Amino acid sequence: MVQVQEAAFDLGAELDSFGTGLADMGAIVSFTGVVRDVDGGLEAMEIEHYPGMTAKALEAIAADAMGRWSLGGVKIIHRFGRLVPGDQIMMVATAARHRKDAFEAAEFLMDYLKSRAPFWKKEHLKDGAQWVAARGEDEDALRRW
Amino acid sequence: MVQVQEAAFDLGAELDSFGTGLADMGAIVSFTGVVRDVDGGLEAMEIEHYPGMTAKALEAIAADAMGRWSLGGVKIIHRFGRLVPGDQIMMVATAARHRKDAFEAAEFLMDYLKSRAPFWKKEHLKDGAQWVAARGEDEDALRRW
Amino acid sequence: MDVLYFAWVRERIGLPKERVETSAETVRDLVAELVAREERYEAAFADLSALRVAVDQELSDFDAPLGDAREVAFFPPMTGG
Amino acid sequence: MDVLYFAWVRERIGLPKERVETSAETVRDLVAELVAREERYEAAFADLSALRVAVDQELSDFDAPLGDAREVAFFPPMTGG
Repeated sequence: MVQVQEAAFDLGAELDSFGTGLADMGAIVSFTGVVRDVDGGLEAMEIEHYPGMTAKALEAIAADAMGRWSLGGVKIIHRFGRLVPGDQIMMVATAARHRKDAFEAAEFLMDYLKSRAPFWKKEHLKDGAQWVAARGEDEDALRRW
Repeated sequence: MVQVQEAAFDLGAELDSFGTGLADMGAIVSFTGVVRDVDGGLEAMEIEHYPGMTAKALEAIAADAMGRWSLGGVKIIHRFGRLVPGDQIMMVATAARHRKDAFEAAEFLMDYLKSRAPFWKKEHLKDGAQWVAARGEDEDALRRW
Repeated sequence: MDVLYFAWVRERIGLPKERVETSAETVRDLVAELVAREERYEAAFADLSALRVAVDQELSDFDAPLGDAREVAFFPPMTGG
Repeated sequence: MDVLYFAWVRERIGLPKERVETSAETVRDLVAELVAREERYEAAFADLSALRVAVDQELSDFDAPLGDAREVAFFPPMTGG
């Protein structure tokens, strides 16, 4: 259900294996986060995490989603380490009978991942490095649920 | 941007090719619809469409989404013909800088696909065949947008 | 003009497409002409609220003028996705 | 107890983890003990509203009792996803 890893993942293969055996689930939603170089100066994105806590925190978020919506399954993969623009950082996938459940659960997972999973991003720019600040709107997004 | 086809599609390969060249888009959302056998008696799902109109209708829906949200791209694939439980019927994918745009646009595409694209489903059950009726809640879903 | 039928409308009428010579001014007038022909048309068009129409491959409504339309299609509410 | 630091908290304090002997009753008391030690702790803990804390790998708050906690971690607001 949850993978925390340094290695890249194959989104297509992950979604295929996720969908297999869920034939009574009509709706599968995925979200993929990609490192983006907004201002053109990003050399790398370093992702730090809290090894002892990360998998547990993600599993708790996944279990929370399973309890709130009628889902056939949830998958979360999150990478750590040094990534470059264009690299996939993470993915979530949800499977449900109805598309509304699959969409809402995927958005919920993302909102919680952003602000409640112990990851921190550091941008390595051409002219220095800086930690990415949490955004107020990400914290606000949790109030929906 | 839009494909209407009888053949199966490879979700992973489609998402990979969709994401390529969108490196400044941090958020990619996909929805995949799968034929489900809710009551255990479904032998096949036959999907009829209106060849002269289908691609145009899907392109109009995709263009509408591009106009309403800040998106880097939209992809729609919808199959027709005879499918069996577990087969993928269709997919949409959206790419955006921000996850909210990608999620909302994908939900919008699905809501419009359900009720405004010229496809009709016929269920072939063990004991006969029947056309799938449109659901009031699918029509209601359009009012959100 | 070409008149197309899909899904159960096609099945009730018994054909997917036909050529119709008409001077109907609106979709509704065209339906009335078809219904007057044969019982299978009457059966297909019995409840217009259960039907949708496209004029020249654009969703339209039953009061739309036909003008120079070359293609009119009748079908049940769509069930894509 | 083990005290862990992540992201810029780790960088300011200059280490990722240390063993701390303490009888602090709450997280806030533990922070006060650390701040009293050296300037780099004072710099790291200058604004508690900019920090988050986990006690035994569960998100917690600064007024939480430490009890028999074996691991306390300090870090900035998380930026996953």
